[in-house]
Amino acid sequence: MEALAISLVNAVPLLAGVPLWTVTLLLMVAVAAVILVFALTFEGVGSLVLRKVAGDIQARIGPNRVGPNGMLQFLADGVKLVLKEDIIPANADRLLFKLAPYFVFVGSFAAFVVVPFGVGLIAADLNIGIYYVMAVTSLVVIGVLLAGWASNNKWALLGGMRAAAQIVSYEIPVGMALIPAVLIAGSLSLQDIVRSQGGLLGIFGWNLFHNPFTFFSFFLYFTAAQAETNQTPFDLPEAESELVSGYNVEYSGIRFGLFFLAEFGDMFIVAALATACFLGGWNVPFFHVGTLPWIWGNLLSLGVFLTKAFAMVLIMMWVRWTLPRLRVDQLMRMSWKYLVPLTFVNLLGVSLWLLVFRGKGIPGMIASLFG
Amino acid sequence: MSGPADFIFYAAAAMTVGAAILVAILPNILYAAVALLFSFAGVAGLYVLLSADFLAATQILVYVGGILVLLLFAVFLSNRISDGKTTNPTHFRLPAAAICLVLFGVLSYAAVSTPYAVKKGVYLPTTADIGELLMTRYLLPFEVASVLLLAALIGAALLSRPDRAASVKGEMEEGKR
Amino acid sequence: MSPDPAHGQPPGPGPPPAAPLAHGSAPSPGLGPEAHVMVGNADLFVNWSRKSSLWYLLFATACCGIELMQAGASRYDMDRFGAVFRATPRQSDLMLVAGTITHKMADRVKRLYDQMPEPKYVISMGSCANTGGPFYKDSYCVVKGVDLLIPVDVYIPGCPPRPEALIDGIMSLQKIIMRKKNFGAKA
Amino acid sequence: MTLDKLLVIAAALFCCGLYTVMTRRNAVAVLMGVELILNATNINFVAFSFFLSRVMGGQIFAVFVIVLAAAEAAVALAIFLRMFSTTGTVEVDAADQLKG
Amino acid sequence: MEAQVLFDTLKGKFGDAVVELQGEGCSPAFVVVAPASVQEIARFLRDDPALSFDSLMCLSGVDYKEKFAVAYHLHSMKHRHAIGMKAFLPRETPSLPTVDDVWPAANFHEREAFDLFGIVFEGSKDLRRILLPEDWEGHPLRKDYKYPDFYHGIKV
Amino acid sequence: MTIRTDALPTQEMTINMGPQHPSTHGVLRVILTTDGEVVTRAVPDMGYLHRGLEKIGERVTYAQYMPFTDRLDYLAAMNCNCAWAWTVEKLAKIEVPARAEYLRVIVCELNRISSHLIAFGSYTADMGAFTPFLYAIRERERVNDLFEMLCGNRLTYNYARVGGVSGDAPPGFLEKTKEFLDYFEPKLDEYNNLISYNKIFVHRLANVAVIPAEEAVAYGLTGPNLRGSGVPFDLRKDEPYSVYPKFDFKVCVGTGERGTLGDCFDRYMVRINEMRESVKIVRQAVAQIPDGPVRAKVPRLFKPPVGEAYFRSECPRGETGIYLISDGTVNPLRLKIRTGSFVTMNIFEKVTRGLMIADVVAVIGSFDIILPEIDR
Repeated sequence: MEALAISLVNAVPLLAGVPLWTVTLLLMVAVAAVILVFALTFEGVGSLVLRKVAGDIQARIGPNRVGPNGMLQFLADGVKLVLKEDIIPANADRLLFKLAPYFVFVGSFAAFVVVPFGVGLIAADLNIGIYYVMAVTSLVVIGVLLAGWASNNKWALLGGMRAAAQIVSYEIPVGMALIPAVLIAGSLSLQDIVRSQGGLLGIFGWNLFHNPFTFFSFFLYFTAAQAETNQTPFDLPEAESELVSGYNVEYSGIRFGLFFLAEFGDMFIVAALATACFLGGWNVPFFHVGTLPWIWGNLLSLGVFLTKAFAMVLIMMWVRWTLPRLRVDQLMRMSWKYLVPLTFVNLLGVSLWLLVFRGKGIPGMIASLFG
Repeated sequence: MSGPADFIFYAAAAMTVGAAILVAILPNILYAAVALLFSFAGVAGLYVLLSADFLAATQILVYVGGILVLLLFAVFLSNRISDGKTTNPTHFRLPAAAICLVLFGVLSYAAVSTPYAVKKGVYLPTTADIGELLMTRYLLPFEVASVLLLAALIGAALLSRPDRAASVKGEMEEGKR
Repeated sequence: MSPDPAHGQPPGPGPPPAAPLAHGSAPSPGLGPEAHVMVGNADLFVNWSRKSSLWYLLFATACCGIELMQAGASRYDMDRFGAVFRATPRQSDLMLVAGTITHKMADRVKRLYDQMPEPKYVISMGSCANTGGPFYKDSYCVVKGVDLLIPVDVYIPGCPPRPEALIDGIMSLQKIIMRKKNFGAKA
Repeated sequence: MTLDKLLVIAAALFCCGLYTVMTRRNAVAVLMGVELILNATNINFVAFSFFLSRVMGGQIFAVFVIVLAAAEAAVALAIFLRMFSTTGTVEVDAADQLKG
Repeated sequence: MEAQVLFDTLKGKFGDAVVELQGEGCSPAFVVVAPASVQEIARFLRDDPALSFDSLMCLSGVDYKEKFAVAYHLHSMKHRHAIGMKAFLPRETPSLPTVDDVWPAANFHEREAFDLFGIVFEGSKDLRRILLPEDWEGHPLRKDYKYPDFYHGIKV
Repeated sequence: MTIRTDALPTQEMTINMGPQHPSTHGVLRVILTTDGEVVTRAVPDMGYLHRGLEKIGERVTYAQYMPFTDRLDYLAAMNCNCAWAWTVEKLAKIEVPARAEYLRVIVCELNRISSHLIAFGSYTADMGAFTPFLYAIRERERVNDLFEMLCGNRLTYNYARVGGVSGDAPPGFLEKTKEFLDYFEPKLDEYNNLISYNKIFVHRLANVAVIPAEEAVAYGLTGPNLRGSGVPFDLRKDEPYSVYPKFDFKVCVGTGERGTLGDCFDRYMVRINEMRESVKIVRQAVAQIPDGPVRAKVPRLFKPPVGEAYFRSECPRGETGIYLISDGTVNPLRLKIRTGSFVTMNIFEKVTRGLMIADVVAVIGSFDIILPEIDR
């Protein structure tokens, strides 16, 4: 960020007198705003797409009356939610009730900072990228737990407890399933991980096809991540038919909106991490984006990244509208008895593979066979 | 160093200490837990400023995502949560405050008056170094720590397991009824 | 344009951010016509967003509930109008009273209505909710019209009304919402 | 940002933790105080390591402290639950069965 | 099994507790029994291998204007035959022993008869109003029931 | 200080499920006492839809009561219509023309299909899969179309009459029915592929709330809930009424194929299989239907002889028994309706003990209760 600020100060004469740190700070705010706008737009459009896809899957149409072909549905929903009365139940813990949605929202939104949207499009290429995502998303647990408790509603409490237990349990397989990508790249930075999947192997350079273990860990990650973000079939914390609406049952208006947005934000983060760590990120197959001019390279890589990420989101929606929901004990059993041991075994397999074949994947070996 | 770093430093320091004071005095234990969250976050901010990025993320991940959740669970499970109120009684407030203030004075005086051979801190990514050190120089402590974690895991599981003798007794009583 | 007095909905207090405006008296004389245009447009926008996103409470008591379900499902698909169901009253804008309300249920209906955040609307669907329907004369435990309990915006006749009638009712409600004034003078 | 400022912050954090440990009767709150104390020491470790040495020792030690804290919290939670199930409370004064 | 045969069996076993056979115009026919011995007859009907009426299809309170009655419709899954059993009760103190430990199915039916007729089933494990609110006055299915004017301030 | 020795560290929590809850299938209220997620006691509280149908029956004439039977079980109004008609006919010994009986059987079975579709759909929705619900509604709409063609109504048909039905099938109805059957029968396999044998779904249902056969009989369960416990008892077969003896169909029973006999999955599968049998019956009925009048001569204000009749018929939610007492006037003296759902709720408290909250939802769904039948 500071490097960018220096280059900006050098490039724009108007900024010459301004202290460097001010520029940096302003730049940070600007980037945060861009990310926020992107996140909100994505989440709005995401909810619309979700409803359209749901319509398609469910043999109906979905929103088509609000705006051209229902395009403005998310705007109407958003404005309405903002203008709704903000009820705080009489017996609720007012402070925590108000605070909780922000934890959830921040936890999901802060992860957008390290998502590598393009070859140069990343808000902050932290060298602890993945680790950072794991860390900030853990804020969600606190928010959900507090929301459930502060509502003073037993359904909400049950939902909050379920959510906390679920997220904490599934954090482990998610982390473990992502480590293979880290091992291959030798870095926690998401940009490095994406770069490690580039090259001329095309889609076979992806970590997904690196070796059988990484192939397997992609699915482990995707399953566990869906559970960590409370997507169906793991949406027990807000299971509509059991807990009415779960931890957010007492929330109305914009506070509910924050939960709603966070849910779609989480969905995108999961898809983005899957894309970056296993599906080659913004790498364009058989083509080196870095050779293009900055603007075109970024646009192209952004397009590739978003396409992949949205495809993953669509798959999540597909799963969501297809599968029934697990029961809470089955959910816990699945994490501790199946996913956690499997991810550990898988991690061991990847490490051994990398040790034995000196970091080379199957496609790489085949390619080197043919020179 | 001036500018944003200083500003962020003071902000993080204020958040850390302010939240810690709230932890100490807030009457509602859940509020104290939330204050503790902010204190942890502030400490994480300080770590970032001290070029300990890995540690900062670990702080958030373990303290916020792990320990705080455990604390909240402990609060929920050890209070009549359905009543909605959580109390946090205190005692010996005045002597404790006196002791703490005196101690704080002594510690601060010692910290400020000691001439340290301060070198200029360098900002470097630390993850790789920490990893390497853990696998080489600190391998024994690392392994000991893993044994400790395993022991804690088993111990916690054993402790929180329902008491078999008691439950058998309870069933017998149930049967009698 | 004034809020329709024919409907039982009390002139709802404005949305929270606009509350000071809503409680103010008539617009100050200094405001020119442009100001009214502004207010009018804001009203239009707010009303548009409200009418386009009528999330209804999943609250079906009797026969009409099945028609309500079918209206929300494949063939009629109320989601086209942005109307989706929510399971909790806190997140819904519209209460579709679909079916008979008995005296045992009455205070629950009231409580559900009270739990909904403003602005909220009520559609009384079917004869039972309108008047007690076929149970009007001979039953000892049916409330003779849900409007004895809560204010109703739109009544839909029928026993049960067809989904088309329900959708028509929702569109009537949308028209009513578009006539509401949130900013400026109150009628 | 200087070393002595950080040390003062750590001292303040430590004192807050100490105060919590001393005054609270609820065991969970006492545990919170312990966590504050551990954090204070961690700040010291990292600060000294940043300002006084080029070696990662301080940070490594902080990592171990965090590990310790995690283990301790898990065991503590289990003990509290046990205590709650036997005595019906988690106030530390109640745990006096072993008093001579 | 023919109703008459069954009636004779019961008559032979219980004597005066079995009053008459109400076959005319009734389908299925009813064995009218004395209310006090309903439970033992019910147990016999269920346990006797030749009868084994293991299923209580329906239990209804009836208001015949001058007296109440409780009608039991029984069915045997084993022999696939059915019979009715009826006990007449005085209007003033309508009460008779419960059969819910003979057929668990009776519980809800008895609660309903209690709710709507005010018939008391002695020994029932859980005799509360089932359909109407706890604070409802009167038993609506009695012929002399007057509709209340208001309930909780709402016109009835 | 006393030390508690019982192993009950947690407190029990009382939760109100309903009357407005997405998965209580109406305004049922269940008072749950839970220990965490485990239900220690679930007491149903009914009557939120008690409309006094039995009292109304004493105040209207026999013909006037027909529309109220629609509201008795609005998901299977045809079955209730016909049950009422059959009861009155049994009481007054009225002969019904054959064509009317065939039409009744056709509409009853079609309505059984549409009712089981809702049962299937809402059950899957309760289990978290919303899509099959909409598929079920899609098919149900076609049945509704057929009924609309027949009597002009989508939900409350008022089609049967004492002594027949309100009108003959319009031209093209039988062909449309056949068309629907051809369309519908493959859909059942689609449902089975889509959800029935889904691993998660099976895991949620199998071995949950097992009701052994003796218990099911003792508690008076009927219909699919009884057959789910493996008791092959179907009134259409075992106590035949109307023209059912002329048709060849199978009584579907639970087999315990994925768990224990009598669990939620068995009750669910019985319904799925019954739809197939209903298709079979309708096919035969459409093929065999004779020509002729559809209504016997019955005076509008007719007075049945003094007497009592108990008629039971196989409705989608179990047997609907109508106990009708006539005192010779135009109004019945007493009318008691024994419904499948009401009786089923009796066993609810027993089977839900020790289950989890999510299982309570599964149990309610597997019983396929409907509130107007419980509360009447």
